[in-house]
Amino acid sequence: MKQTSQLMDGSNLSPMPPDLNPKAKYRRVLFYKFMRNKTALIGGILIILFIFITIFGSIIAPYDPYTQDIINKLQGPSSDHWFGTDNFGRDIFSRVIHGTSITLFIGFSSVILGATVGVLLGIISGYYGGRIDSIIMRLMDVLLAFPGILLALAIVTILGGSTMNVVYAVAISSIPVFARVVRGSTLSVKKLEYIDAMKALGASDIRIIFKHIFPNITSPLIVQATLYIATAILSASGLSFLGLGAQPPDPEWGAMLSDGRSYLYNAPHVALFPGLAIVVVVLAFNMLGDGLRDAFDPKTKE
Amino acid sequence: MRAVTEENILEIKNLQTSFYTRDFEVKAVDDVTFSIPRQKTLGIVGESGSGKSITSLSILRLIESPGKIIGGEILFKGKNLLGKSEAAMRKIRGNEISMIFQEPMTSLNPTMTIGQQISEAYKIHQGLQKKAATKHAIEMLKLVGIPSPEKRVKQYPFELSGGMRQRVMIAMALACNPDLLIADEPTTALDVTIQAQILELIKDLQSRLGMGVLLITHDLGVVAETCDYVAVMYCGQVVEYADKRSLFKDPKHPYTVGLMRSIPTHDRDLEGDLAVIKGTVPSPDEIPSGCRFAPRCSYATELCKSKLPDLQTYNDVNQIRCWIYSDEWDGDSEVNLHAESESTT
Amino acid sequence: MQNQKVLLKVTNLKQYFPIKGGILGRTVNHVKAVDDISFKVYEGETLSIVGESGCGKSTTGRAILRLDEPSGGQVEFRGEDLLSFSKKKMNAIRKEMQIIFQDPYASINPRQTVRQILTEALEIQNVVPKKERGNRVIELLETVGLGTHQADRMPHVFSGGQRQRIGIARALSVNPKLIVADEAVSALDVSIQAQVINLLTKLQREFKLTYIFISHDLGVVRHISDRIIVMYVGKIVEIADKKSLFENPKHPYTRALLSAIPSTDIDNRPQRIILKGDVPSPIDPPKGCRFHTRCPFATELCRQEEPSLRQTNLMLDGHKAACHHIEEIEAGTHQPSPLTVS
Amino acid sequence: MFKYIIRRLIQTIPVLIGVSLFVFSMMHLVPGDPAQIMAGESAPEQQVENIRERLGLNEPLHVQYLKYVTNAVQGDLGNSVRSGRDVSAEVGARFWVTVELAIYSTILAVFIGLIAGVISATKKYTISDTFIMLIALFGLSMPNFWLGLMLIQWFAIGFDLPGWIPFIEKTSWFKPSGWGSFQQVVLPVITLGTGSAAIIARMTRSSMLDVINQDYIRTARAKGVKERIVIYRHALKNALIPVVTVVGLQFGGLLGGAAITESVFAINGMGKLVIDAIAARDFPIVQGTILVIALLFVFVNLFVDITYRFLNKRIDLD
Repeated sequence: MKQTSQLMDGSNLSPMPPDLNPKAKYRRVLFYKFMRNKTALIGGILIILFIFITIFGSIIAPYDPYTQDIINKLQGPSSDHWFGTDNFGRDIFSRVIHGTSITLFIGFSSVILGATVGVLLGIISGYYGGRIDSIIMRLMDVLLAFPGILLALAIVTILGGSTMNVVYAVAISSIPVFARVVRGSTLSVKKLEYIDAMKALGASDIRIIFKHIFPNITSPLIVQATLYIATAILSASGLSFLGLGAQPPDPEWGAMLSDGRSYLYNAPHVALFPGLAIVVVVLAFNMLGDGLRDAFDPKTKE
Repeated sequence: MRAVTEENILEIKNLQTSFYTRDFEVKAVDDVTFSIPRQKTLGIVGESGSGKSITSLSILRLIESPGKIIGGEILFKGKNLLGKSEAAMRKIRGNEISMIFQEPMTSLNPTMTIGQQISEAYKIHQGLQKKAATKHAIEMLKLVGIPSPEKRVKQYPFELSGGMRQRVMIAMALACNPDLLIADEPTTALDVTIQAQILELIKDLQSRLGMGVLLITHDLGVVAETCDYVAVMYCGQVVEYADKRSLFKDPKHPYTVGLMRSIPTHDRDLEGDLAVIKGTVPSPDEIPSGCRFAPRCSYATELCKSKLPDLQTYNDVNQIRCWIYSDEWDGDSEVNLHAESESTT
Repeated sequence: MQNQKVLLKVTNLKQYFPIKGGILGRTVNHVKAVDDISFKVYEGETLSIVGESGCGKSTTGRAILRLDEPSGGQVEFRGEDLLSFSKKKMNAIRKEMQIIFQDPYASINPRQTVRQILTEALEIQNVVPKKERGNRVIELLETVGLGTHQADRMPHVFSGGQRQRIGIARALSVNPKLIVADEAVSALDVSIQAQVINLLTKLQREFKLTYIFISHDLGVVRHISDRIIVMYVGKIVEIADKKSLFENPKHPYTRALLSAIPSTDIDNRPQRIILKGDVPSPIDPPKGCRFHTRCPFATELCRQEEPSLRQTNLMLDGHKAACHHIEEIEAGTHQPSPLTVS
Repeated sequence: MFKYIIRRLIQTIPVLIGVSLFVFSMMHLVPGDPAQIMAGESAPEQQVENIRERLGLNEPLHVQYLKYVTNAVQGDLGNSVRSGRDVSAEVGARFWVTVELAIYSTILAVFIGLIAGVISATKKYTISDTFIMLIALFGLSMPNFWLGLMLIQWFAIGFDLPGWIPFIEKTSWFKPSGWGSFQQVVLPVITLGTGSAAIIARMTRSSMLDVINQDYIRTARAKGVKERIVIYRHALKNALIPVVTVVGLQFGGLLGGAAITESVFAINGMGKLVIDAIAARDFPIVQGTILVIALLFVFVNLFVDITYRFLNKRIDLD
């Protein structure tokens, strides 16, 4: 409601102790809203946990992920093998643990790559407008014309299947997504009067873009990046599942799942656990992204 | 307080509406009392955050969570609206009490035609069928001065200008011939020449249809043009209530006086600097404990700062919330509010 | 006034914004936001531009500063045509002319402290050596009435009025000659508005500033201006010194505008002229006089021929209006059509 | 409106050119000699040369591209390197399978997503809202290949684990593979539609909440309109406008996502065709299929844009 939002607006309403300095206060308000959003908190904790597992994976994992033990193949979950063993008798729990680093690596690096290019294109497109904008956006339209996983599929076809190539493929498919988000935010920030004030002061385009536009579009960017890590992990594991990504015997979750297809009837755990791992990681990033969106959104000020 | 209830179409007594955040309560409207005589216009003036819009939404009980009406009485034709069921309230809304809003651009549903939106009121409150309702809608459009109404009923809001949309809002509000029209900043979003048209229209329709009007505005000029009575609000309270002549000729509250002085007018030359009210409106979480205007008032004494004055009646009708006019006043015995106050930047 | 130095001379300024459309997305039409206007600004004066929304007053201010590139005309600042300047040369001269905006929330970067905002302004134009910038910031804050303890605060802790002061300090930082105030007090509550207006007039006295004051509020304009331009749908309809404009308006639009403003004087109610209809669109403005669609005095001549700004012998020097019928209306020989006056 | 449709059609041309360029260059961007790759590492020189000849790889690139486009426009997408069959015929035979899969999944997603979203929005911050949104979050986070496998496990195969979950020890309610009968259609449609249903539900909810805060909703309430009518007559119609765009995008996304679902359920659609062809390095098939799916997507988007424009009258018409 208009009246209420007018009333509730204004930082002086923030429920913070008044003696903090403003910058710290701003951060605390953000943190406060963030904490309040428990799903985001759970997401964040899970991600930290996964990063922890990535670092200490070899210590945590009870077995070597590559060591085969044909005698004990396709064993169900037991106290020896928490997640059971696969068709080569490898310990699935250890393989899932080791797979974490591959998954996180693909997720983070593809998004960082894609976002960097996308942000650059989006800012240039939004700030300069006109012909440059049309050209960049038509180019993005071409990339967006390949729906879903198809673009990544096409790129992997060209590059060949490997973990690194999956990163490139997912990164390229994310470029138009970031370019569009950033272009939109740039357009709305560009309209604000303080940008005109900087122009009136004689500031250069570079200064305006990097000092006055970029810092003010980071919130939607961070949200988009977090959510896109989830998407990237799904796409990448999908490609591996199809045999176009990480190659055996790497313990990549999608590839492990693919192995499990043949044993659904007599050893369902082979497909179950890597899949669950993907669900939990993706869920964590989605939760964190949702939470960040709420925290940054001025509309959900409580 | 006016004694005879029958004379007033609306009486508000000690209304309190608060908004809640997780940690504290914002008293947006705090102990507001005023009345509107039948067929008269009351103007509520105040700056943003004074609670004037919340007051108007409270009357129709359109306050939504996290807001809540927590006390007082709203007597409409002598009956307390706060005691009515939601279903009974719905029968009153748009039928006996109608409301128009500030933004004619956003206050109309973009996916419904003008005709559908006006005739809805007839369907709800008079049980009319589509055809009859549309016929009435066309008549209403004619009444509010919209050219070729037969064509307009089939149009969507985006096809109309701002002034036209506000006319449509008025047509919608007056469809069921209400006893009270609440107009919340009806002309703030419009240009002056269009504002003049709309104010003229409201005045004209009021005299023809005989309804009471509650006009909410921040513009003293609009009040002077259209209202019979004026309530001045500050920080969720009425600080002064008076008939128009008294208020403009002899304002009593230091805030009212300051407000009038600080506005440059187009029909008079002013020498030197504008008079100013020092400081700013306190934020809702830092409301002073005494008189709410005390921190900005140049006459404030210890009494003002420590104790909230009551709204007291003088001349039978007019009311004032200020210690200067009470027996307890501890400041100068002769306060001359109308002397040129010292201006500060 | 006439013997004063001309600081800025605007000649035949046009600002057309293209409307894309049609099958190939070409420019099919233009919003003629400002259509061939000329005026002068004298050093040290306050020239106000008033009019209703869409009349082109803000566009004029932005075009003068080249915040949007004008479509045509000249803007001479101290005799040099700004529109012929290269981007670099233009940026250098920007320290001479600054702008204050309407929206106190959108006009400052929410992620910079007050000190950063002001330091950056000083840095861009390099008006004071790096060492002295800190002192200059403090000085600026004091000038606009903000406490120096507030220098390291983020904008969101300030109220609207205080933010407007920050905007003013930023404009002042580069020691400009000319300041365009684009609805600079319109978004403020009345009690705060008076404070900011007083600040603006004080600064003008102190720093010998020239203001182009763009506003729709004729009360404020009467208080602050020396001369006033009234615009209607991209054209200047009347230009006069303050006294002439308010006491002796000549153009029927100016008269209607003045009479439409609600007055707080409850005893002397002037006769109100209620204009019928809406302001026409600047995309396809009416032919002839642009006001003829709403003007109670309009004749066939008005519908055909565009009036130019002119002075009659009843008008003081410098007072001009663009109307074919100034004399007849004044003499009472040309009566308004009855429907439009109440 | 007509003008707008024409303009959008014309705007599509550069995208189509871009898409065809990309698809055309796929074969040439692969490191190494495409003919050699297609023939296989150890293929005799003569066979490689044959392929090169057949595909016209000896000609200059622009000539090849022009030929490719000219042929494509006439419905000739070349021949499979492996089977020698006409690509258009191969794709055409599988076209409807994929489109059917995507359509059924979209219908399922829209149906569930809209209902869940509206319930969530009208009961915001209640337990049912939280529950629905939690399910949606899961739906969004589930890889559909895993969901597919799990569905097969539970509803088509069962477990070889006596006493573990006895009642589904051996299930054959639905079929784990193929396309056509009801028993074959259900599981792939759920697999493919779940993610979209989640997205549509979330979108509908936030759009509804946005609309409910609009001024015109307050106007309706001030008029005395019943809350139920406020929601369904005044709010829903406005809230659905942005959802339309999402539905369109989802349908396209499902066309692409079908690749994985088809491969899980061994459905002979375009998706499986392209994946098998990638494995076989059969470039003409890969190119042809990707081109067809991309074109289909571009036109679906065009259609959605026009619908959106039609629904959202607030966008000024030229």
